[in-house]
Amino acid sequence: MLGVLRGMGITLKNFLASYVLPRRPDSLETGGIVTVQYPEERLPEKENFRNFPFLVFDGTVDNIRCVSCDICAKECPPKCIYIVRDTDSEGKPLKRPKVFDIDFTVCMNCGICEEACPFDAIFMDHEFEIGGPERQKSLVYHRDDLLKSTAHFQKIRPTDFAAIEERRKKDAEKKAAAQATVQAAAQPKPQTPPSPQP
Amino acid sequence: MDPIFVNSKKALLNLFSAFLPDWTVVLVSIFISIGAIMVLGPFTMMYLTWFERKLLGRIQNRIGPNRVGIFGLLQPIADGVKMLTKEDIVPEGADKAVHLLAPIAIVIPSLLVFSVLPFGRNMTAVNLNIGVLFFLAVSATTTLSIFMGAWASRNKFSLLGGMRSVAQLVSYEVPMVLSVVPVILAAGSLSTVDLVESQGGWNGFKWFVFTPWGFTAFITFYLSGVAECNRTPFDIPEGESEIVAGFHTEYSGMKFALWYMAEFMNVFTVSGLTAVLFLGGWQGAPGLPSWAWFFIKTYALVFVMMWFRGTLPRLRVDQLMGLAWKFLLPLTLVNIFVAGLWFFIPDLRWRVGTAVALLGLTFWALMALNRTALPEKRTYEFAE
Amino acid sequence: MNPAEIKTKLESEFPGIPIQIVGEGLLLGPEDLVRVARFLKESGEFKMNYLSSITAVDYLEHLESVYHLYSVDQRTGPVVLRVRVPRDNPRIPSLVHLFRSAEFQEREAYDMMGIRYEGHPDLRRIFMWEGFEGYPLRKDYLPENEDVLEWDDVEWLERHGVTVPAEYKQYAQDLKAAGKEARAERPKPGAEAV
Amino acid sequence: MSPPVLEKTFQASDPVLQDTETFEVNLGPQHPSTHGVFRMNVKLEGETIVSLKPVMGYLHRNHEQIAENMSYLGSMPYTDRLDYFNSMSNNFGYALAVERLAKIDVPERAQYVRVIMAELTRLVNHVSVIGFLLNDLGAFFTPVLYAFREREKILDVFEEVAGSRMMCNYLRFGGVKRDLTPAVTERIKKIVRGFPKFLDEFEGLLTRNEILCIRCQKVGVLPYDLAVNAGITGPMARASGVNYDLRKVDRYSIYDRFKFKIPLGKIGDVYDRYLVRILEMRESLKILEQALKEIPAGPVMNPKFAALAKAPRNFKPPKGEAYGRVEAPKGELGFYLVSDGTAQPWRYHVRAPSLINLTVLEDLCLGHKVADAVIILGSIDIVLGELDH
Repeated sequence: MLGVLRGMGITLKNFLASYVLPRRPDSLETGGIVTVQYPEERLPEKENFRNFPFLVFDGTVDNIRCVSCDICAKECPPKCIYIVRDTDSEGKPLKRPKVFDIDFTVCMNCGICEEACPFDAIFMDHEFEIGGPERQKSLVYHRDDLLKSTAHFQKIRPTDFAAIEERRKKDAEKKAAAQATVQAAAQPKPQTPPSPQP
Repeated sequence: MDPIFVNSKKALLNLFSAFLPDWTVVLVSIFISIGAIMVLGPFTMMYLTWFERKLLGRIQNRIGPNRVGIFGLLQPIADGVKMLTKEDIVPEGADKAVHLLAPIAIVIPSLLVFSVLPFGRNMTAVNLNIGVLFFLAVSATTTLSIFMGAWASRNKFSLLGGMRSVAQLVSYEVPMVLSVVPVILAAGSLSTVDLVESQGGWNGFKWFVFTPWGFTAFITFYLSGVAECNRTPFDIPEGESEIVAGFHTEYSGMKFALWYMAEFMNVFTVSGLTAVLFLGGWQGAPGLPSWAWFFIKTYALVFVMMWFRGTLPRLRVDQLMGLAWKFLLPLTLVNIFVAGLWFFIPDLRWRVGTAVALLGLTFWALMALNRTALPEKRTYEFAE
Repeated sequence: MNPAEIKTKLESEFPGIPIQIVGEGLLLGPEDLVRVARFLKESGEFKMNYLSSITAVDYLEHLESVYHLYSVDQRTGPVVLRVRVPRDNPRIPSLVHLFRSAEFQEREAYDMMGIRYEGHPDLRRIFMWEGFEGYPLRKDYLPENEDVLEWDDVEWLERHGVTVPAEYKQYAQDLKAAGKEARAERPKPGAEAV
Repeated sequence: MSPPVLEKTFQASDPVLQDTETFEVNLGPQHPSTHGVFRMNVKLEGETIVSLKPVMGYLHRNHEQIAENMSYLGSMPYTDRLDYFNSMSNNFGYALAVERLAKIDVPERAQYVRVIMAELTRLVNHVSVIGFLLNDLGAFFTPVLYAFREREKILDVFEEVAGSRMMCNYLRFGGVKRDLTPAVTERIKKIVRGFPKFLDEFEGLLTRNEILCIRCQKVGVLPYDLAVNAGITGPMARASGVNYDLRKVDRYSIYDRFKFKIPLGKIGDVYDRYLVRILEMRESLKILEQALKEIPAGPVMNPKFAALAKAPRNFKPPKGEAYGRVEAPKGELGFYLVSDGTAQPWRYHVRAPSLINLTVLEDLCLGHKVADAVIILGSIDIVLGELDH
C-alpha cells in the first residue's frame, strides 16, 4: 500500500508542479511542463546539428565551390548523390557540376560527404522541414535547389565557418606562395583566365 | 441557486399544464427527465475524455489537448466528428449482427443507471425504492455486452479480452454488492434518495465514510467500482500492451466511440454512486447548491480514478481474481458483521474500538494469509 | 593464454588430433569440434563456459565457422576455434547441446552462409523468409535485380489485376527458364582469402 | 552442470490440461508491446503459455552485406541504426574492432570523451527501457514520459556534440569527430549532478510499488547456469548473478581507471532485471563524475589518422581479423572483422546482444501468463534494429 501511495504522491506532485512552475522545455531542472509548442515555438538550434547537405557558392551562384570530383558520391554510404560534370561548348570538362542530385529519401544525414569533401563545397544544413505532398520527386533535390551562399553557412554554423575560412585562407596563401616560387623559377608565361574557384 | 433545475422544470410543466391535459404533462415531465439524462450522459463522456487527457498530460509534464478551442475545449467535438466520419470496419469472419449490437447494448445500461442518481435535492429522475439494487443489477449487464462484442469480433485477442472481462466483472460484482450492505443496514432503505437524506446533518460528519465500517466499505466499493469500469489498475480486459485492445480490438469509428462512451459514463455513474453511498451525495455545507456538491464529490472521485491511471501499472489476471476473492470478499463479509455490531453496541467508544479492532485484525489476518502474493524485499550485491 | 599453449594442451589431451594455428585461432577438423569444445568447457583448467560468438566466413575455397569462447568464472579468453568445410557440402556438428547461445547464432550462420549445423534441434532460416533461395552472405550470391520483372513479380501483379505487357512477360519467362544465374551479371570478387 | 533442456513443454497427459484445447495466438508482428516488428508464436492453455516461438527477420536489411560493400568508415553511420537507442555504444564497439584490426592508438582525451558518451548512452537506454517495461506493465505512459524527459536532456547533448540526437555517427577510428566544448562539458556535469534526483523520483514511483513488485517478482526467472550457458550478457545476466561486465573483464578503453561496482541480482526475475538497471545507472553516474573530473586537454583525434576521415577509401587495414566487444547497455556487443587488405572488410559480423539474449525467451515464458510474456520480453530489452540486423 505504501509504495502505491508514494507513487501517487509523486504523480500528484508533478501534476501540481505543472501549474505552479513555469514551462521550461530547455532547462536542466526537473519539474514543470516540458512541451515545446512546435510550429510556434522552437528550441534554439544547435550549431553542430546536421541534416541534409547543401552546396556552397562564393558570392554569386555561378561561383560554385564544387569541382565535381565525385568523392562525396563515392563515399556516400547510401549512395544518394549523383553528379555529372559540366562541359563547355567544345566538350571540354569543366570544374563544376552540371547535374548534382541528392535524393533526400535515401540520404541518412550522416555527414560523411561533408567530411570527405576536399574542397569545402558541401555542408550539412539545419533545414529539416522539407516535407512534401508526394514521396519521390519533390525530395530529389537538384543542383539549383541545393545551392546556398557562404553567408547562409556562416549564419548557421559560425564556428565551423570561421575555422574553415581560416584554413582556406592559409591554403590559398600557401598555394599562392608556391605558385609564386614556381613562377619565379620558370619564365613568366601569359596567364590563362582563372578557372572558377577550386 | 439550489433548486434552479427543479424550478425550471416546474415552470416548464406549468407552462404545458396551462393548455395540455394532465396525462400529457406527466409524459412531458418524463421526457424532460429523459432528455436531461440523454444530454448529460454523452456530454459527461465527451468532457471526461477531455478531462482525462488534460489531467494525464499534466501528470506527465505535458500540456494535453490545447489546439482545438481555448484549452482544447472543443477537442471532444473534433474527436466526435472524426469518429463519425471514420470508416466502419467489420472483420470478415465476424458475426455481423452481434458485432453491431454489442456497442449499442452496452450504452443502454450505462444510460439507464443515470436515472436513479440523485444529482441534487429533489433532482432524481426516478425515485425508485430499490434504486441501489437497480443500479447494481443494470450495470452488471455490461458484462454481457462486452462478451458479445468480444465473441462477435472473432479475434483471438478480443476473445481473450472478453473472457478476462467476464471473469473480472463477475468477481468484482460480489464485493461491490456486499460492501453496499452496511450502508443499507444503516439507512434502512434501498432508495438512493433516502440514502442521501440519512447522511444529512452535523455538517458532513454523518457521512458513512466517517465510520470505520463505512470507510472500509468505501474503499472496497470504490476499488470494485474501478474494476467494474475496467479502469487501471484493473483494466485487463483492454490490456492494451498485452492483448492489443481486448474486446474492442476490432471496432472502429462510431462503434468504438460507443465503447468509450459506455466506459466513461460508467466512470461517472460509479463515482456518483460512491459519492451517494458514502460521501453524503448532495449533502454539504450550505454555501453551495446541492447539485454542486454532488458534482464536486463525483468529479473528485473521477479525478482519483484518472490519477490511478496516471500512476499505476495493471495487475495480472490471476492477481486480480486473488484480490477480489481472497481479500475484498472476506473483508466485506467481516465488514457487514462489524456494521451489525456497530448498531448493536450502544456506547460510542466501545463500538468504535470494537469496529476498528475487528477490521484491523481482519486486515492483518488477510495480509498474513496472502503473504505469498505480497512483494518481498530484495538485496543486491555489488561486485568489483 | 596464447594459441600455442592451448594447442599443446589439447594435443596432450587428445593425442593425434590435427590442430593448426591460424591467426589467433586454432583450426580443427569438423569431427573434433564437439569434443574439443566439451573439453574446453568442462576441464577445470579452461572453464570456457561462455560461447560468445559464432560466425561463418566465406573464403571462396572453403567456408569457415569461427567460435569465440570465453570463461565467465576465470575471466579469460578468447579461445578462437575455426572449422573449415568445403563450400559444396558444408556440414559442421552443432554445439547447441553444449552451449545454448549457439542456438540462434548457428541458425543465423546457416541462413546467411548455408552451413548445416548437424544436430541443431531447429535449424531453420532465422532472418530470411521460408523458401528463400541462396545464402546472401556468400561471396557468389547474386542479389535479385530490382529493375527486372521476374516471373514471380508478373504472377503477383496479375493476381492483383495489373495487366503486364507481353514483352515483359516473355522476358520474365525466359529468365525463369534460364535459371537463377542468368538474372544478374556481377564480377566475381577479386580479393584473396586471408 | 547438466545440459539445459531445450524442449520444455507441458505434457498432454498433465492432469491440469486435460479436456482443454490449446489456442494459438500470434503476438506480433504488429503488436503494441513487441517493441517493433517481432512476432511471438504463442500456444495458450487458457491464458497460460505452453509454447512460444520467436519469429524475427521483419526488419532484416542485411546489415552485414551492406558493410562488406562499404568502406570501413562508411559502415559507421550504419552501426547507429543497429541499436538505434544507443548509437554511441555501437560506434564504440565498431571503432574498437577496427582499431584493433588496424592497430590504431586513441589519444587520451578522446578516450575520456568516448567513455563519457558511452555512459550517457547507458543512462539513456536504461531509463527508456524501464519506461517501456512499465508501459508493458500497463502504466499509462507516465514512467516512460518521465524517462523521456530526462533522456531529452542527454539527447540534446548528443545533438550539440555529434550533430544528431540518435544517429550520432560520432566516433572515428583513432578518436572522435569533434571535441567537447567547455559549455557542453558544463552541461553534462549539470545533467550528471541532477540525475540522481530524477532517479530517486523514478524509484519512488516504481521500486516499492506493490503492483509492480507482485507483477515482476518471481516472473521469468533466469537461473545462473542457463544465463551463462545461453550466452546471456548485460544487465540481464547480472540480474541472474553472473558477474561478467566487459568494462571490468576486458578493461577496454580506459575503464580500468574508474572506481565503480557491478550490481548483481540473486534471483534473476523481471524485478531484478529492473532494479539492476537502476543500480547500474547509479554506477554509471559515478563513472561519469570521475571521467568529467579527470578529463585532460589535448587532441581528440590521432593525428596520424586525422586525414583518414578525408578519404575513407584509402583506409586499408592490414590483412587479419579482429573481434572487438564492448559492454553495450543491452549486453556484449561484438564486431568480428576480417580484412583482406582492401578498403572494404571481407567479413563483418555483428554479435548482437538483443538476438542472443532472446534465446531464452521461451524458457522464461513457459508456464506464465500472456501478460507475463510481454513484460519478460520488455525486461530482456530488445531493439529490433539490432536483433534483425
